[in-house]
Amino acid sequence: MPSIDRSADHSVELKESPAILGFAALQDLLNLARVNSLWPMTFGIACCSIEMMAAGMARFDLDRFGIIFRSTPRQSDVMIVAGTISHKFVPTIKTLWEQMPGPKWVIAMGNCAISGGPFAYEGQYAIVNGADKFLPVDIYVPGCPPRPEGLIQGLLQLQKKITKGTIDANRRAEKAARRAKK
Amino acid sequence: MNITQLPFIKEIYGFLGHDLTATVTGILIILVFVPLNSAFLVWVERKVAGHIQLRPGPMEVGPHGILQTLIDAVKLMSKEMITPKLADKFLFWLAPIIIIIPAIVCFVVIPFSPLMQVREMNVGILLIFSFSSITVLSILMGGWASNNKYALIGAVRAVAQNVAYEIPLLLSTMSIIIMTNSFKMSEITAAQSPVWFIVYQPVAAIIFFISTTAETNRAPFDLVEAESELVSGFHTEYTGMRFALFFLAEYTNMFIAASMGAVLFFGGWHGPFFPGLIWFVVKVYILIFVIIWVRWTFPRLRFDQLMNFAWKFMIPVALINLMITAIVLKVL
Amino acid sequence: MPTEGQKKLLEELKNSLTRALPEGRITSGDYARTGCHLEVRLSDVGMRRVAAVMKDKRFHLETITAVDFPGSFELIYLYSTYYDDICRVIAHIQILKDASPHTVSAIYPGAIWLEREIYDFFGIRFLDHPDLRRILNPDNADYFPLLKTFGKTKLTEEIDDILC
Amino acid sequence: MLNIKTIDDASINERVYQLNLGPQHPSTHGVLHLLLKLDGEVVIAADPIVGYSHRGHEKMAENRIWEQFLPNTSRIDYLSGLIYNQGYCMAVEKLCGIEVPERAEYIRVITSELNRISSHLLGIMAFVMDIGAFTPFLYGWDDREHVLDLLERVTGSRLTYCYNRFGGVRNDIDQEFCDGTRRFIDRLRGRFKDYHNLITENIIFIKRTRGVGIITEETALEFGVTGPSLRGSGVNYDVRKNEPYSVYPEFDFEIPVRKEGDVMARYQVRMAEMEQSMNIIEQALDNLPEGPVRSHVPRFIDPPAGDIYFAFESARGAVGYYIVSDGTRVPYRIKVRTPSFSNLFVLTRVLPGNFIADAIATLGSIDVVVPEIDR
Repeated sequence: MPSIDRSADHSVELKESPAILGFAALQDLLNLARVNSLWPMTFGIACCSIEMMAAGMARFDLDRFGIIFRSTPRQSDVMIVAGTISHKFVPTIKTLWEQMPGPKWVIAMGNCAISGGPFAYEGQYAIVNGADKFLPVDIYVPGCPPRPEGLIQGLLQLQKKITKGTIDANRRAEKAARRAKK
Repeated sequence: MNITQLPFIKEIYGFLGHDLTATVTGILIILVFVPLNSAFLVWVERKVAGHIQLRPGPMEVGPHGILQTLIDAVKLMSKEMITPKLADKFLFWLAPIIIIIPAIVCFVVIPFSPLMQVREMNVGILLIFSFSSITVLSILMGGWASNNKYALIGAVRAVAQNVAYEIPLLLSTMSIIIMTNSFKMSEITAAQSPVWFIVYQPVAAIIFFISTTAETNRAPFDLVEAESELVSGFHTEYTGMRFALFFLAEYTNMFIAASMGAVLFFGGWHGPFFPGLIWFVVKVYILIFVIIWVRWTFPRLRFDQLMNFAWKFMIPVALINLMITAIVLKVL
Repeated sequence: MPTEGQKKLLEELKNSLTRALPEGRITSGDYARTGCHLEVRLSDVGMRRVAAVMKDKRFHLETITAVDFPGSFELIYLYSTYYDDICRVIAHIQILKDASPHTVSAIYPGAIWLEREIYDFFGIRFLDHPDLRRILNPDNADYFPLLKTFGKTKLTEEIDDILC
Repeated sequence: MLNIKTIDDASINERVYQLNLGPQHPSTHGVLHLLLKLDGEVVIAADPIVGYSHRGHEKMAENRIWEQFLPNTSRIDYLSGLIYNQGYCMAVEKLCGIEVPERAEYIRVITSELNRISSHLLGIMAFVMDIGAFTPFLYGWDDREHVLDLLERVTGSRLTYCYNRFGGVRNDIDQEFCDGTRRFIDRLRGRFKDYHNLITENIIFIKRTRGVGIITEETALEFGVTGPSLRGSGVNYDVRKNEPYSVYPEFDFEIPVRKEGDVMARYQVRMAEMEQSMNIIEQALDNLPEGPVRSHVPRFIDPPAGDIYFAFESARGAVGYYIVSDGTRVPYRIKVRTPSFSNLFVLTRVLPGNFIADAIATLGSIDVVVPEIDR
């Protein structure tokens, strides 16, 4: 069984984007701006890509939330991993992930991206069981394929996660703990 | 007591003199007007495209998503600025700056209304053409410097396309200038008070409109950043605020093209009973709506068809039109 | 219910195939049950001769596949015709486990990818194939997945106790 | 077309550079890696690299009992999931000699043809988006959503269906579904006028597609091309007509064929094929027999030993299941012959000599679904 080199996983954890200014208020404003214009990358692998396109079309219209699909990784903030990740595709996903700038997030869409889905079984040689094996996944959207409403709920959940700023909340909690220890 | 008597402004007015303060205030107004206007245009394009495609377009930010582009700009500001390792650092950094300068400078000569014109230059139209050809230079710089095959193909296409469509643009404007024999934009608008030039020059108007769409790289001539072929053309490698500058410049160029069309063919600020400025803005936005409308209905031309269309069809027709106007003027 | 056009074509095919492959067993298949009108059973070589006969009868190569039987591999070539009534010919060719059959890509260029897939899944190397490399699995993969020995194949008993 | 010298011409060689329309590219309809060798903008050689979404369907077939492979069939080509379901069930029914009631056959044909219309809608509009017109893509999706609503009422899912069973279908269709289908068909017929003057009569579309990416009948024969790509080159081959299965002989519909073999011909064949599917659905709805929808079949079937090849027509071409069973409850080998595998390979012969824009247009007109190639 080919085991992909686990050691490579740590090289790709979420690079903490340095807070531009110390003020929490400004950070919250920037989070608010990031939330209302999340630009995902057009990057569909299999069946879930069709439901991702359906979410972008006339009936469910992601453009309402300011979400435009950008074709280059350089101008996108969210990587929606929609479909089965095969071993042959892992290096490409890693390069795409590292090409994305600044504060970036990952949505694992569909059971294949969450845990290998209908193709995960004992003798499986071709696919990686889930995107979180080598990507820091923020939001999991279950379903095979998930309905477009499911993806929209996932995106809204990501918005809640960003504005609630769990990343900053953790940092504030650490600072408070350090001060308490002193 | 006019404005120049106010305490603070009196010193500046005294120090700079009438002309300079007028220009400085004009330029300040332009520097405020250009980003706001292109942000508004991006929002207009997304709403019009939405309604053409049976969907509402941006709705979340502000009433009907009016602040959407502002939020995009703030988000792009907070993005990490990546310079590719093998990129030509200096050119990569310079390209977005070079593309903004001509876009802003061209506003100096546009006659918004009889008294609202920053600087009345007798080279009016010539200034706009010369500066708008600098954008090609920055596209080539951006495409070459980002060391990306798609960007390079996009940049090379941009040069060939703009060179090919600069000539019919100039020829069609020449037929107007022969009629008014002056480059001053205000004189051109003044000469159109009874009858607009589109009545005399319909062919030149069509050629002008097609070549401005090609000049600003808008569909069906958007081979430069062809979404489905070249990923996103010359600004494939640009992230954050640099990409926002390219985006801003594209929409400002569109506004300049539409305003030149309004001035040359639709009689600038002439109009029955509304004040001049209202008429000018209405005409410009109607032209912009047509440009947006064209973008969302037509597929994209192939590169050699684009070239044949310019060299083999547009230039001969423009030349013939110029000749006919010359003969007619001679005869009359 | 075969039409006389089909019967005539089948007759012609049978004669030309027996002429080309004296050692092969050519029987007419039962279309209702196996979906093929003519079956050619060969051992070892002869795929190029079958392909040549099919090509000048203007058949197209539908697919090439292989089955991993305990004793040997069985290469299956399927030819069918575009024109008038359907007529499908299936050629079963038994080859040894380490044999390397000849490629038919000279006659049917479409076979290049089909043979690459068989190499990718079974490890059967085709003689003078234009570019024999893996097509679906990663290039550095060292396994041939569709061999019965590869990976854990559930025995039918295990499945029974799960289901009953 | 351009007289391009071949790759081994010395003067060309040092000017040729490699551009990969990489696994992630807006117009490769999934993860297809098209490696182009270019001289300037002209394609000298094209080498499609596939396998990026290979999921091992055939290995899974050998680890699953016959019923467990059903969900896999609709994930091989997720745009014509119901057609693949129907094909697999008919292949196994032929192997075991299971009888299928008349009503179930009619329901299978109706749902498959609806699935074909939804697949063509997406295929055509994605191809038109590759040429540059973005708006028709949304109009096509708007119609497609109506089909998905209808199919979701009956089958329960929008894209990867598992509706057919051995011996019939899972549940019956009701009057609401039939009226909804008739309303949808009238609406789509009206909508065709818009498509024709938005796309077919669009002068730029005609200039971009006429005489581009020509597949001759000879090349199609050599590469085993099937489906609309073949019917665009003048060959009248459709498995529903040439090798009738299920109840297709009872409907009269003709096969649209074009002679030119270029991108425009393939587009016209697909548009005409949608109209034919609508005729079939209407005829099927008119004389839909009563009766059960599923014959009595034991819960786990044990097919007799033997092999069978069953071919049927999906939206992209002739699909075939080659099943070898050794009499046990687990299939010994299932090979799925998918049309896009051969249709895509024809590009290596067709693309050299065109521009990049034509290469993208030809790739779009072949309408590939990548997981169907990678299986």
